[in-house]
Amino acid sequence: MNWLALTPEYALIGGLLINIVICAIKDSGRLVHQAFGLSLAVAWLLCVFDVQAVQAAGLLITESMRALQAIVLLAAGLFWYLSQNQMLDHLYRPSNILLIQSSLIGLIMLMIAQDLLNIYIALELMSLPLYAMAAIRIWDKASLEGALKYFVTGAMASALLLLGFALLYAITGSIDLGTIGLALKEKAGIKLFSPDMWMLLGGLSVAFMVAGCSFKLGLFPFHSWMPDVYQSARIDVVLWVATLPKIAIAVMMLKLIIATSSFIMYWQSMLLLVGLVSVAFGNLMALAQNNYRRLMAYSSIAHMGFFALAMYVMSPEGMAGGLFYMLVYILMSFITLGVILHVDRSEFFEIGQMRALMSVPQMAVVLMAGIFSLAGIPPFAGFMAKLSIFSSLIQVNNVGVAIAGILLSVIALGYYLKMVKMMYFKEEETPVIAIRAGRISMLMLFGLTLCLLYIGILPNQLMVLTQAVVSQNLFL
Amino acid sequence: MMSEIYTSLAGLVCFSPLIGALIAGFFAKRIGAFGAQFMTILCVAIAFASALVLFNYMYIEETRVFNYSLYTWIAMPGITFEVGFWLDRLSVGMMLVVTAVSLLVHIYSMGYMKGDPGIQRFFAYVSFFTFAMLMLVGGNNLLQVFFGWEGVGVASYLLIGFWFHKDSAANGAFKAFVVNRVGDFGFLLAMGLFVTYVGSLNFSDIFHRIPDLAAVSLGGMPLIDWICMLLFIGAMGKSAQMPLHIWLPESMEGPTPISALIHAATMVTAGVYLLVRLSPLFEFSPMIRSWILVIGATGGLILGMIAIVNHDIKRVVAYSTLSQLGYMMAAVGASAYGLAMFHLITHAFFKALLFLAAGAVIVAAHHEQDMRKFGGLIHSIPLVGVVFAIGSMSLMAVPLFSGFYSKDAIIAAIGATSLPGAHYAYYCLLMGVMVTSIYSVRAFYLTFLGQPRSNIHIHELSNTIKWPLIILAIPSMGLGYVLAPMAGNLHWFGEAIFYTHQSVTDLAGINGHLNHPGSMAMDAINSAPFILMLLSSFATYWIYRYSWAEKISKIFAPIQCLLENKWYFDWLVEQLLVPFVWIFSRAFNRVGDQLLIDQLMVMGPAKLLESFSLRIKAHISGHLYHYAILMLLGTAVLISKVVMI
Amino acid sequence: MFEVGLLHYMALSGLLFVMGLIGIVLARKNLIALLMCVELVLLSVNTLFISIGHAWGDLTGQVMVLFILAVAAAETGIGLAIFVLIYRASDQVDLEKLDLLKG
Amino acid sequence: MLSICIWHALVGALGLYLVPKQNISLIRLVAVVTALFGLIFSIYLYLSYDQTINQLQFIEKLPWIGGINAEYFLAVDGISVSLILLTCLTTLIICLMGGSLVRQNLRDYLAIFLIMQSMVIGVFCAQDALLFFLFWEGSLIPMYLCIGIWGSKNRSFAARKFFIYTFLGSTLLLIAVLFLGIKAQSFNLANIAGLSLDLDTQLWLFGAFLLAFAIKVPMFPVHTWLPDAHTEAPTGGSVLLAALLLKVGAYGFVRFSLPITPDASQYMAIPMIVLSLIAIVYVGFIALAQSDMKRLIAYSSVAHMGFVTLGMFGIYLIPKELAVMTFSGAMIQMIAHAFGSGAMFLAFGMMYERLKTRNIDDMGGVATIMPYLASFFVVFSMANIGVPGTSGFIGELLILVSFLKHQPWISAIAGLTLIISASYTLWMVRRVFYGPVNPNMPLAYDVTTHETGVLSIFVACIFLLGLYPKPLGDLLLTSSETVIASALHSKTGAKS
Repeated sequence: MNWLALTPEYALIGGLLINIVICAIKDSGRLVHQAFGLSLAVAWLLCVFDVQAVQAAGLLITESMRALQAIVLLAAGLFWYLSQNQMLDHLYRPSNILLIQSSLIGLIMLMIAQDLLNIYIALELMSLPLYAMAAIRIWDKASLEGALKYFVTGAMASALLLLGFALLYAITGSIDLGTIGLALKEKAGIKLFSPDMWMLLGGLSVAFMVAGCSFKLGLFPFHSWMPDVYQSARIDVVLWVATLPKIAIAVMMLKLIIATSSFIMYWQSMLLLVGLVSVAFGNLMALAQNNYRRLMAYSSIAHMGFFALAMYVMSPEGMAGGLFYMLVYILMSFITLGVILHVDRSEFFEIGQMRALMSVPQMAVVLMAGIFSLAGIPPFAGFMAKLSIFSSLIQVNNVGVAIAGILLSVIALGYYLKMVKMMYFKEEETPVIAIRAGRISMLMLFGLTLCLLYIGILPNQLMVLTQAVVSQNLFL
Repeated sequence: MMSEIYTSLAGLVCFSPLIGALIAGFFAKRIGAFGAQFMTILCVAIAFASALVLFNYMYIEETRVFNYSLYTWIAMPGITFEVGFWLDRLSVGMMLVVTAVSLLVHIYSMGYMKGDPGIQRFFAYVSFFTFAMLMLVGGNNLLQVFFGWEGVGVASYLLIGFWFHKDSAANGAFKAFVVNRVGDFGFLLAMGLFVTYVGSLNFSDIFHRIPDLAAVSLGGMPLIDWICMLLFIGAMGKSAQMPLHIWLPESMEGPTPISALIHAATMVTAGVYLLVRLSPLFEFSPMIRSWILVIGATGGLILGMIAIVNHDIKRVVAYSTLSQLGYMMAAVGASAYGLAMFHLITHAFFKALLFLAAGAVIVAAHHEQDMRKFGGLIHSIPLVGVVFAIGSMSLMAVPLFSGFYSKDAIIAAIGATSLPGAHYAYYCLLMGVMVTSIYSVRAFYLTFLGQPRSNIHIHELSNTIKWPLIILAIPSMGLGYVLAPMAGNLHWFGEAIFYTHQSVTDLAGINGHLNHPGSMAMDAINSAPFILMLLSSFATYWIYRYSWAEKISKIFAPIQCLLENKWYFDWLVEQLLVPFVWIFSRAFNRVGDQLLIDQLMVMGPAKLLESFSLRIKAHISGHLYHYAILMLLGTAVLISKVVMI
Repeated sequence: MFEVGLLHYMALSGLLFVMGLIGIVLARKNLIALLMCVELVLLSVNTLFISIGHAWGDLTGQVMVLFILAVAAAETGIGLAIFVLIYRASDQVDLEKLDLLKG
Repeated sequence: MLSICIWHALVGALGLYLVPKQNISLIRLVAVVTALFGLIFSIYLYLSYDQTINQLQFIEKLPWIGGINAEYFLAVDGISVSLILLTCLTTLIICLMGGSLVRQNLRDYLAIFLIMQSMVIGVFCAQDALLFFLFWEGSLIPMYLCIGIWGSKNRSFAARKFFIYTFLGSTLLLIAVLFLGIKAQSFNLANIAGLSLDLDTQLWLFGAFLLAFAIKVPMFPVHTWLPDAHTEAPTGGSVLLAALLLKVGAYGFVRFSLPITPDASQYMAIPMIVLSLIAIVYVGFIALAQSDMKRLIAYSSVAHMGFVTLGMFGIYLIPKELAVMTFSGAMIQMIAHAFGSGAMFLAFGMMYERLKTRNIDDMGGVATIMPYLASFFVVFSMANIGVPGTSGFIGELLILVSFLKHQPWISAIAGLTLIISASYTLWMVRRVFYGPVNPNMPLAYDVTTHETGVLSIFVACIFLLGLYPKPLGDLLLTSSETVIASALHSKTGAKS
C-alpha cells in the first residue's frame, strides 16, 4: 500500500497535533488559529498537486476525488477566515478550534473511505466533535438543549447505519465495498441464509442505511434536530454543520448506492418517498417560520429532499447531477449563513428585522442574490442545480416526479420573496441591529456571489468534475 | 398628360386643408389667431379653386372615371391595400360642395368665434375635418373611405366637444363618437366580406365581381343583401338614420358653424354619398333598398314632428336635417340616386344657410338659443330674417326655390317606384311635407314676427357673418333651377351611378319633368305636396298669429308629451341600455374578475397553504422523545417498503 | 437436540436493538436512562457483528466490534458532558421541561 | 453581431455603477447613450436583414452546457427584428423619461431597465430552447424589483403576486423544454420542431406552453396579475411591462406552441379563440367599470392582447392566404399595442406625478389645466381605440377582416371591440379630461418641453405606422409564412 498517497491527510493530522501541543503550552487562540490555517493551506496544495491514485486498505483515492477534496478544503479555508471572530472569542477556550479540525479530518477521510469500517470511523470522527461544538455555549440553555437533541438523535442514526452495515456484512461476508458489490452480484451469501431471507436482510440493510444517511442530511422523518441546532448553536458551527458534512455524506451515499446497486429497487422506492416528502414538508414548514436561522433549516430540508430525488435516479448522470446540486447548495448556504455571521445575537434575528441589513447595502445585495439562487431563478446557480436534477429525472422519463418537485418548489417562492420584501420593499422604521462587517469578509462574500453567477451562466466545468467523480467511483 | 394634371389637382384638393390644419395646430403660438385663420382659409380656398378647375374638366369634357392609386398602404399575399383617388362626376361634385361650404363656414366662424381663446385649435380642427371629408369623397377603395369615415368621426368628436369645460358638450361628443362607432362596426364587417369574397377593396374590382357576389348566399340570405345591409348600418350610424339618430341633437352643443358644416352639409351626408357611390351593389338587392326606403321615410316624418314642439332654435334646425336626411335615404331606397345627390347638394346649401342664420341670431342675442325669448327680431336684424325666410321657403319646397325641385322630384320618384313599402313611404313623405312647413313657419314666426317676448339688447353683427349669409342665399334660391335638368337625365353622372332596367322605367317620368324646370314649377300648383305645404303653413301662421298654440297643445296632450320625449328613443338608451351595460360590467368586474378569479383561484391556495403550515407548526412540540418517535416511525415505514416489494 | 444457530443470535441482537430504541423513547423523566439506552443500542449491534463474524469464520466482525466499542466510549463521554452542562444550567434533568426550541 | 445587441445594455448597466451616485445628469446621460447605441444598432440590424430569404439570419452558435448539449445559439427572423427594434425604442424612451419621474436611487432604476432590455432582446434572439428559458426567467427579477422598490402603496403585494404567477407558469415550461431537449438530443429549436410527437404528448406539451405563455400574454383566465402589477408599478416599469413583457408571452406562442405542437394547437384552436374573444369582450366590460384610471388602461391592454392571440390561433380555421394576413395582423398588433398603451401609461405617469391620484372621481377637467397633456392623451386613446390612420387600426383590421368568409361569428364578436374599446376609453377621457375643473385637484403645471419631446416620439411612431405600415408588413411577411407553414404541417400524419 503506497502510504505516501495520503499526504493531505497527514498535513491535517499534523496540524491537529501541533495545535494540541500549542493548546497545552501557550493556550493562545490566535496561534492555534494560524496553525490550523497553515495546515489547511498545505493540505490544499497537496490535494491539488501531489495526487497518487490508490485502491487498497479500505481506501479509494482518485484524481477527481482529490479535486473534490480540494474544493472542500477551499471551503474550509473560507470558513476558517469567516468565523475567526467567533472562534477566537474570549468566551471560548482555544481548544474549540481543535474540534473543528478533527471534524474536518473525519470529513476528508470519509470521502476516500472505501470499506464499512473506515466509513463508520470517519463518520463518527466527523459527527462527534459537532455534538460537542453544538454545546460550546455552555451558559445558554437553548444551545445545550439543541446539542442534546443533536447528540441523541445522532447516536440513534449512527446505530441504525451500523445495523445496516452489519446486515450488509452478514449477507456478503466482507466489509470492503468493492467485494460487497461483487458478492451481491453473484449472491455469494446464499449458503448462510435461504434466498428470500437473504433478500429480506439485504432490504433491511438498505432501509437502515437510508435511515442513517437521511438523518445526517436532515431529510423528513429524521430532520427534527436541524431546526433546533440551526437556531441555537453558535453561528459558525451552524455554518459548518449546514455545509461541509453534507458533501461528505453525499459522497458516502454515492459509494453505498454504487456498492449495493443490486438492491436498486429498494433504494429507489425509499429515496423517492423520503425525497418528495422532505421537499413538501420543508417548503411548507418554512412558510410559517419567522426566525431566520430556523427558516434556513427548513429550506435546507427542502433542498436535501431535491438531492434525494437526484440520487433516486441511480444513473451516472443522475448521481453526478445530485453531487452538482450539493456543491451548489453548499455555495448558497455559505452566502445565506455567511451574511448572518456578521449579525450579533443572530439566534433572535427575525425575518421582520431584515430591513436592518440594508445598513450595509452590499450585504443586502449579496443576500438577495443568495435568496434568488435558493429559489432557483435563472441567472444564479440555483437554477442550474435544479435544471441538472430535472433533466436527469426526465432522462429516465420520470416526468411526474419532476413536475411534482418543481410545483412544490413554487411554494418555496412564498417565503423567499417574503425575505426580499422585508429587505427591500418595507418603508417603515428599520430596527437597529449591530452588524460587524469586516472589509475582507465582505469581499469574500462578494466573490461567492460572482462565483454563484458564473456557475449559473456557465456550469460546464463543475458538471464535468462531478461526472468524473461518479465515473471514477464506478469501480464495478 | 391629363392624368398628371388630375393627380396634382386631386392632391391639392385633398391635402391642402391638411397642411392648413397642421400649420394652425402645431404653430398656433407662433402665428397667433389671425395667422391661423388666414392660413386655414387660404388652404381651403386653394382646395376650392382646384376643385372648381377639376369640376369644369370633369363636367365639360370627361365622362371616363380617373382611378389613380397614390401608394400601397400594406401588401399582403393575394391582397394589397392602397391609398388613391377615384375622380368622376359624383366625387368631384361632392368635393366642390364640401370645399365651398367649408370655405364659407371658415369665413363665417372668423366672426362667430372672435374672442374665443381656442380659436386656432378650432380652425385646425375644421380644416382637418375638411381634409378627412375630401379623403372620404375622393377615395378609390373602401379602406380609404373608412379612413375618411373615422377621421370625420374624430373631427366631429373634437369639434362637438370644443368647449370641453361644458358637461353637456363633453357628453354630446362622447355619445356622437360611440354611436358613429356602432355604425362603423357594420361598415368594417362589410369590408371584411369584400376582402374575403372579392379579394380586394378597390371599387374597380368590386364593381367587376358583382354578378358572382349576387350568386353566393351566406346563412340563407344572398351575400349581396348581407353586404348592403351592413353598409346601410354604417350609413345609418353616420347619416343619423332612425335608431342611430340620437347623437345628432346632442351634437348641437358644438359651435354653430360646426353644426352648419358637419351636422348639416357634409358629414351627415357621407352615408348617403357612400350608398350612391356603391349604387351598382344596391341595385341588385331590392329587399334592402325597400328597407332603406321605409326607414328613410319613417325617419323623415317622425323626426320632423319632434321639431314642432322643440324650443331651441338650433335643435329645430337639427331635427329638420334629420327629416331631410330621411328624404335622401328614401330617394336612395327608391334607386333615384341622382335625385338623392341633387337633394343632398341643394340641402347642403339651404341647411347651411339656415344654421348660419340661426347662428347669427344666437350671436346677436348674446348666445341665447331659446325661441321663447325671441320675438319681433325682424326689425333689429332684418337681413338675417330675410335670409332665414329664404332658407325656410327652400326647405318647405316653395316652387322656384332650390329645395322644391329636389324634394318634389324625390316625392314623385318614390310615388313611381314599385318596391314593396313604396306606398307607405310616399304617404309618410307627403305628411313630412306638412310637418316641415309647420315647424319652419313656427320657427320663423316665433323668432322674427310677433311682439318681442324679452328685452334682449341686440348685438350688432360684423360683416364676416353677414357676407357668407348673402353668398349662401343665392344658391339656396337659384341652384335648384340650374341643376334640375342635369339631375334629370339618368346618365348625367356617367357610370358612377348605375340603374337597373326596372328603375330606369320607373324614373323616366320624373326626369321628363325636371328637364324643363320652369314648367315644373308652374304645374306644381295642382300637385299634392304644394297644396299640403300651403295649407299647413297658413294654418300655423294663423295659430301663432292668434296664439292658439297652448290650446292646441292641450288638445293633443298625449302626442305633445310623446314628441317632447323624442319618441322615447333617448329614454330607451338612457334608462334601458346604459344601466343594463353598467350592471353587466359591474357584475363582471366584481364577481367575475375580483371574486371568482382573483380571490378564489389565485389567493385561495396561497392562504390555504399558510394556514395549513401554521397548524402543523403548532404540533411540533420540541420534545426529544417526540423526535425519537418520529424517527422510529420513519424507519418502520422504510422497513415496510422492503417487506411489501 | 436444539442447536443454537446464527439466526437465533441475530434475533437476540435485533431484540436488544428494539429494546434500546424503546428505552430512548420512554425515557421521559431521566436523562441517565436515555444515555444507557443509547449504549444498549450500540452493544446490540456488537453482538450482531460477533455472531456474523463467527458465522463467516473471519475476524472482520471482531475488528469492527473493537472499533465500535471505542467510538461508543467517546460518544458516552460527550453525552455525559452535555448532560452535566444541562444539569448545571437548569438543575433538573426532566426531558419534558427541555422544550425551549419548538415550532 | 446579435450578442452585441443583447449584451451592450448589460455593459451600460454596469457602466452606470461606475458613475458616482449623486451625479444625476451623468447617470441619465450614460443610460440614454447606451439606449441610443442600442437603437442605432438595431436599425443597422434591420437594414442589413435580408427580407426576401426566409431562413434565420445573423446566426451565432457556441457550446454552452455539454451534458445536455445546450448551445448558445442566437439567430433572428423578421418577427424578432421588428420586436428588437421595438424594445430598443421603448427603452430609449424610458431612459429619457427615467430621470424626472423617480427621486430615490435613480441609478438602480435605470440599471434595471437596461438589464431588462438585454433580457428581452435575448428572448427575441434565442433559438436554443434552454437559452430562451434563461432569458425568459431572467427578466423576472428586474421587473419584480422595479415594481417592489419604486411602486406605490401596496407594491410588495403586487410584486409578489406578479413574481409567483409568472414563475408558476414557467415551471411547466422548463419541464416541457427539458423533455423536448432530451428527446431530441439537442435544444436547438429547429431540431425540436423536427421531432415527430404523437397527439397526446403534443397535448400535454401544449398545456405546459399554454400555462406559461397565457400568463405572460395575459390571456383571459390568468390575467388578474396585470392590473395589480400595473397599478403599483412606477411609470417606467408599467410602460416597459405594457410595451415589452406582454410581447414576450405572445412571441413564446410563435416560437414554441405553433411549430413544435402543431396538431395540439390545431386541436385547441377553437378554445384558444374563444378565450381570446372573452378577453376582448368580457375584459372590455370590466374596463368600463373601473374607477382607477391606471387599472382601466391595464385592462384595455389585456383586451388588445386578446387580438394577438386571436390572430395567432385563427390561422387554423381559414385558408392559407388569409391565414398569413391574420398572422401578420397579429404581429403588427403586438407592435402597435406597444405604442398605444405604452404611450398612454407614460402620459398617465406624467399626470400622476402632478395630480398624485389614480382615482377617476378625484379628477375632472384636466384639459383646462393641462391642455397639451390632454391633447396627447386624446391622440393616444384614439390610437388605442384603433382609429384608421393610427397604429392600432392595422392589426385589428387585418384580423377582423380575414375571418368573414369562413368563421363570420369570430369577426362579429371580435368586431364588438370597436364599440366597447371606444366607449371605455372615451368615457374615461370624458370623466378625467373634459367637464368642469374638479375643485379638490392640486394646481398643476402643463407638460414641460422635455416631456413633450418624449411623448411626440410616441406620436410620430403611431402616425408613421398608422399611415404607412408597408415596411413593417414586408418585414413580417416571409417569417410569418414560414411560421404558418410549420404550424400547419401536421406531425402525426393525421389530416392536418
